[in-house]
Amino acid sequence: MEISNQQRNIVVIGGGPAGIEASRALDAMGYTVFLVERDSRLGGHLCRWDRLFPYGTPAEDVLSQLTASMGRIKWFTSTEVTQVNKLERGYNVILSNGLSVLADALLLTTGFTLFNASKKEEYGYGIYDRVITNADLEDYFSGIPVPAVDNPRRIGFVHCVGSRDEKVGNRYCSKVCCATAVKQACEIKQQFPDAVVYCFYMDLRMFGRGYEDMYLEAQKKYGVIFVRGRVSEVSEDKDGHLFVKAEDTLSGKPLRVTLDLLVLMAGMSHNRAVDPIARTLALSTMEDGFLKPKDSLTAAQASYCTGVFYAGACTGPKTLPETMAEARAAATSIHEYLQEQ
Amino acid sequence: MIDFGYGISPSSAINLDKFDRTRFEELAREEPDVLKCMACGSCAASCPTAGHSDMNLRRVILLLGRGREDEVLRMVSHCMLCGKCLIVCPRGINTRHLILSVTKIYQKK
Amino acid sequence: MGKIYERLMSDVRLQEGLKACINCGTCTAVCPAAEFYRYNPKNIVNIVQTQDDEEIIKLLKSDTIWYCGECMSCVTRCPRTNAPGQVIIALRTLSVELGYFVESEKGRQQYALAKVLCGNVLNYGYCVHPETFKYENHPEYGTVGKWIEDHLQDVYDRVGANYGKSGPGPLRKIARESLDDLQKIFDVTGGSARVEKIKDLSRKKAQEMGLSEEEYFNEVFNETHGEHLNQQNQ
Amino acid sequence: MKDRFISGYNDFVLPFVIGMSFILIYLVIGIIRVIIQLPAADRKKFFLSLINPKLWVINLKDIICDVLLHTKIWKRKPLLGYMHSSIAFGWFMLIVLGHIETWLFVPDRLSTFYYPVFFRFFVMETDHTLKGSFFFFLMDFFLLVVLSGVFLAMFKRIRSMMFGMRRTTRNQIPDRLAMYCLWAIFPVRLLAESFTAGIAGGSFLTRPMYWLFSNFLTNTYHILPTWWAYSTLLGTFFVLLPFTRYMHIPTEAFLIVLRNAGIKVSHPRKGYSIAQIYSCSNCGMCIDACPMMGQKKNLRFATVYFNRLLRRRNWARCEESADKCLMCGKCVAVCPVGVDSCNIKRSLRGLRAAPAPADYSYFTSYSLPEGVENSQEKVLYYAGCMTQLTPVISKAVAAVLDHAGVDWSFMDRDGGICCGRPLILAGRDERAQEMIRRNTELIRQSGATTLLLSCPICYKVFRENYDLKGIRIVHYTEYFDELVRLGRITLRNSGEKIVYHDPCELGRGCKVYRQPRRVLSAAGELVEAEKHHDESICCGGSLGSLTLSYEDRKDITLKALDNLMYASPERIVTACPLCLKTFSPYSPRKVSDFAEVVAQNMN
Amino acid sequence: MNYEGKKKIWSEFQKEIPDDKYFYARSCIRQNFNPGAEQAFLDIVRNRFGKDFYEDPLHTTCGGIAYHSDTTPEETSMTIIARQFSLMNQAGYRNFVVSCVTSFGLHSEILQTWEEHPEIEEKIHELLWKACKREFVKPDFLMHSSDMMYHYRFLISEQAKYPLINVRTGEPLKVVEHIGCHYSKIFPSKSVGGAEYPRVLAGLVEALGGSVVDYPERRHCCGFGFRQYLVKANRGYSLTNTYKKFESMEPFHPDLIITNCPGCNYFLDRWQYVIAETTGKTYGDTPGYGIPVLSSEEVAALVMGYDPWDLGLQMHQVAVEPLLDKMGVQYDKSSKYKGLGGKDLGVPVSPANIRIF
Repeated sequence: MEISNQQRNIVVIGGGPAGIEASRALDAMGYTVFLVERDSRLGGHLCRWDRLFPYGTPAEDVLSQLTASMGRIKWFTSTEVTQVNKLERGYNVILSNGLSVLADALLLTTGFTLFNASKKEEYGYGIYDRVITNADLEDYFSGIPVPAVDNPRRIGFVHCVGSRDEKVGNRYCSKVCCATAVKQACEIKQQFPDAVVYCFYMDLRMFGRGYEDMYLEAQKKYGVIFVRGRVSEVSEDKDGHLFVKAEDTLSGKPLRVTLDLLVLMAGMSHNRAVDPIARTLALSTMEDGFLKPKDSLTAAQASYCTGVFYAGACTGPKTLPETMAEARAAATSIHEYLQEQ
Repeated sequence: MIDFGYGISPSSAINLDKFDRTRFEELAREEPDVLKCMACGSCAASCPTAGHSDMNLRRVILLLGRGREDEVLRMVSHCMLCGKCLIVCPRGINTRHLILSVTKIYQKK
Repeated sequence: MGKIYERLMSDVRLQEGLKACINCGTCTAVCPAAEFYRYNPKNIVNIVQTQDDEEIIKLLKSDTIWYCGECMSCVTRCPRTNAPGQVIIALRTLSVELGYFVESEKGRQQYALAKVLCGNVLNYGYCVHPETFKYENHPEYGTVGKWIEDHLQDVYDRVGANYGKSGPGPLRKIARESLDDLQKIFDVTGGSARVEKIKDLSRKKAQEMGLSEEEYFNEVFNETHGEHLNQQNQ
Repeated sequence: MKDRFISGYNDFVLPFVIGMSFILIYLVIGIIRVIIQLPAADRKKFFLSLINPKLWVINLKDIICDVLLHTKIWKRKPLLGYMHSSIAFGWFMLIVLGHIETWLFVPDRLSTFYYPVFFRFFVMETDHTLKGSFFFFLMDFFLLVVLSGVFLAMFKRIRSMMFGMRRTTRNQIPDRLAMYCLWAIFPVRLLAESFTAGIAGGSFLTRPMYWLFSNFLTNTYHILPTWWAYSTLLGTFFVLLPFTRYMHIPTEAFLIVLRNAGIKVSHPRKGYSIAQIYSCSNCGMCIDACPMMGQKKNLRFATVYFNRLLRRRNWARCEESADKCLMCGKCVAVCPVGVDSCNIKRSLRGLRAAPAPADYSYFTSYSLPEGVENSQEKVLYYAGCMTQLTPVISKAVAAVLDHAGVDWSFMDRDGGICCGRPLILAGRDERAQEMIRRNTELIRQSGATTLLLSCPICYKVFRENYDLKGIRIVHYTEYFDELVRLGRITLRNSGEKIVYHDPCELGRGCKVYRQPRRVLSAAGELVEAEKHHDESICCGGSLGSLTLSYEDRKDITLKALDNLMYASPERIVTACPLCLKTFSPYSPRKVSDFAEVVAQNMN
Repeated sequence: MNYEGKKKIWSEFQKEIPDDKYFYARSCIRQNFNPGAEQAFLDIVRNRFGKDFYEDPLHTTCGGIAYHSDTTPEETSMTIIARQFSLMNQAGYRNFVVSCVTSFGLHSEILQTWEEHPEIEEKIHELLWKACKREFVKPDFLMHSSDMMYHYRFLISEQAKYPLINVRTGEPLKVVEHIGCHYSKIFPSKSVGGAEYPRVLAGLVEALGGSVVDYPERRHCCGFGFRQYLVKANRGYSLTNTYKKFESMEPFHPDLIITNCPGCNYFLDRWQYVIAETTGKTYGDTPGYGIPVLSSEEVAALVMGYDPWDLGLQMHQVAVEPLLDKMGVQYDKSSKYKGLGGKDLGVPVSPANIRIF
């Protein structure tokens, strides 16, 4: 007997952009979608971001566009997955709100967590008051008071915090930090036009369309100063200003500068919240903790576990457009999978 | 004072706190292209003085932006203004005018 | 990949201390030597990384590798878990083994170091000893140092040191048995051979420079000729 | 024909006499100042030229052609040419004829210098003679000629395109006043002469006018006022003259004499340059000629405005304008007066340059590649910096030379010292001397008899600033042409449609137009661009400009390419590495170097 | 500065420190320049706390300075250290504590190398046997003497006679801590508190009532640099690095510098004298005085009421008297430069720019 799409249940875990977009796509195909979000609001990291590179689109706009029509999607916020059991066919997913769903397929869109910048002890996040992260600065841009941002005259951005760093176990590049740093550098220049802004980078990975223009604009229009060198050490002087040591690798000379504000571009770490599910379902993970897709080229949305699919940054750092594309790709993969059943 | 046979050596570190940006800003007004450099090194690679003198335009721009003006004038004094760097620069920096502006602005003490 | 590079790579300190460097400069940023000498640990690692024997030999014969203070501050910060300080130790070892150290002013100082330090270890059981640590060579020992030197036994007695006597305690006389052990350890581990090599090559270099051994010692210990300081320019 | 007044005087001549005296004194002082400001060597040249009869002939010819007939404009734009020459030559003839009439009919009045100008007022026709009618006719004829010119000039203000000019000069207030005077002078003269025609006689123009007027106007009431008006207009015009573009009318002749004496620009605001900038007629031909004018914002950098700024000593803006200039030389080429503005700008750059310490001590480390010095080779090839960036050229040159069996060696195979031209273009002639010195040493050392160049920038400086007596300096376009003509290489015609781009420094700079075309027509079907030879458009890559931005250069490049695509060629060929490099990224067709085409089509 | 943040980091770098039964190894530098510190250490742990710290007269240097001056192969130091371990085994101890930070670093490095390359350890077993006919077992725990002072900090504070408090103002003394580079920079995990905000001295200072000041160049090396100091021609390097540290700490007006490394202790002390005698500048808050530089052992002993001159503080070039006065230590000025039994040894020459008493 033919089973209609509507009789098929799909549980999407993680209500960030990947989860929302995939749910919408699956809903449009007629499936019954359960979208589970741990936070009180859908949107994931978008909720904490003010504007998005490269064109400065307000994150809020993207979010409201995403959530404008949720169709028949059954979505639950402030809800966690408490248990997942593999059945002969499909999965039994028990949610913290007491709901138990018999799912034909699971989609993990659990995303990433922002790297805990205090792990890079030499940068003094959490110790020196004027050291903040990219997320803190986004808060400031959204109008949430951040005491560290007190009319700064000299501002530094440190790229690759928690990325490309074996010492913290993250060898990968987080992809979005370079562009975010340049975006934020321009934004802060708009707020404090007289401030001198430095970006300390190792390589500027401005790979996307419009990113290089953003870089050029940062140089030409905003006069942002780019120093090729990883910050080695941050300390505090008597007045609470930050004393920064790096090498200006292009001149081969040690470089010292005192700053009023240092912004750490915390990269992406794998989301530890997904670890229990990964353990229960024996999902493969990579050494850095991100979920390992079946094939990173040809089956990036599939897991090693039948009926479990991935989209977005749960398999590694992604930009927003990549995440969105993966979400739709995952919907198609799930659709194909269910049609074959 | 005792002569111990050794003494305190000067630091070679670039100290941006001591960098008075006035002249650099003047240069940026005169030739805004100075801000566009992305340090690719094409200029230095194509320079006909390479291997014969220490002229290195990438380094000139860099050092100006770090307040190391003393080295710059010496380097620039080797320039023949031939314009090869102008041709190879991927950012289209007007290198010859930049060099002329550097001599003009940094010459005056 | 050259033979010299291969030989370098056989050193466990290099294997552990050099994975591909990304030239981020965190090492140079905090390096005490980089701020004063014409020295940049990142560049050293880079040269080794080229695997170019010619360049490596140039390095081994240069003053450059002798500027490091082996404080290992670089080790803490490297995002690639490299240890430029260890790379330096391996380079210096090779420079001595290949006899290149006598080619540079700073390398030649190994003569004074080997003579004094190994002499101390083998004669007194410790690297530093009042018999060889003299105010004359160490004016920074200060007026207090001079006073201690003038009243060695009394001062050490006052502060409870066991100077020159048997039994435990600071500055005790090290038993023959222990000194013999040290000598044998030096012999079997290549320590003696290393010291002899340094001395031999240095004697030859001294002859070449027309200096007696003592003059050569004073020369390498006291004198500076080349331009080593990285002031404003490089 | 005889005097109407015994005194031979009327008060109305006063404005004219005052104006004329003013301008004559002004000119004499001006000329003396210019001569004093000339460097001693140039001054000597000038005086020597005055006693050289051969130069007199040339000067006379040039003055007639350029000042009176404006042959240069005629060649480019006939209507405009007619406009200029009708006014200039017509007026000149009116003056000459006025004097002849005076000399013929009232010879004792010849010493009164206003008399010939107001001849018709002071005489009355006593009898009709053939001679008289003949002069009446001539006078009316030339008046008509001038009037036709004046009407064209008025029309040009409204519709310049008809004259082949997209843009004309923006006039200043004195210019405009003088222009209105000039416009009014001849119609008023016509009126005055017409009113007087009843007494003094007239011809086909003045006489019918007299009849016409006499039907409704009482001529006698109007005679004196119109002559007053005529005199006043003339006087005003002369007084305004030094402050307007019309100053070129008297200055140009002086400029011709100076130029023919072989004097060159040495200071942007002294001596020769004064003669140059005052000779600028502000005609605005240079505006359309300038490749930068594709963008409206660059309009203010046109040479005509530069000259104007220089006259006013507005240094800051002059400098900006001078630094912006591409030095392509097109404005000089089209200038009817031949103002050498490129060199004025160059000397201004030099004058305004910051005194920069130059340290070229490292030049000694450049040497000839091994084997060059001792070989028997006679041709020395100097590729130059730009060719180093376009190895396709040096490779092709090598292939051609080898193929032709030329005994040659490569001077800067491993890189070399710049030729010095870029510094000269930047006005730093003195700095360039060191390059010239060391290169000369190296070339002499090589024992070469011929110096072959592939870069026109180098070529120009080697020809003009190097002292390489005994060594032939030749551009490869010339040299290959020679090889073809001597049969040392033969070319097959590929039939490909080729357009040749004249590089500025080679074409306008060194006047090499014929040779490359001759060779290329043997290799393919040569077509011409819309503008070619000395009107060719700069590629935009010129080292001449110091401040032109990358974006603005691109604009010029596109314009130049448009021009080259005029006859839909299959391939664009140039003979300059810089043009090649500049065109290549934007060209709709393959851009090749001259040598490449030759190498590809050798049998 | 956020103290809570530091605490969080400290919690991640805690190491297990056995309370008792150690084999003690002396330091080349410390026994020369501050032998009183080593003696005080042993006296405190043995006689005040009743712990078992054994010193075998047969033990020697580890050869660390010779090794880091690149005069000996690593195998030599490895084998010497193996011999020390053998002595420790022989004496029946399983925990090894060294007085020297270079030793601590080298021991840690060697233990780590043996762990990662067992073949090297195997080779050292052979070499030691060949040389000394000895066998060895690696220690269970390797400690630095400052680790012990940290470990016993509350025992020390219980017996504190003169806590690190300014008796005149009642304020805690401002203490600069200087950690020897080889203590934590090579293996942050083997230290107390890690490499960036080491806890080992800060914890001790806090327990004794002092407050720690953090200054920009806190983490910078003292500049010993082995060959850079040992060869006179290179000594400018050493001096300059210390100078840099003093310039950086100057605005904080510290009362005391505490170190855990014998070398650092000597250099931070003596270079103040050289800076004063070449530039005329002193850094102490009492004009003409330097900032006293004491080791963790010396600080502990001083706090516990040891006589400063028995402790050997007169062997420092920088006068400690201003510190003693601030702490309210009772001391006999006249006996500073006396020998045993009040023997007159004269007094050191007074330098021009920095006072010695």
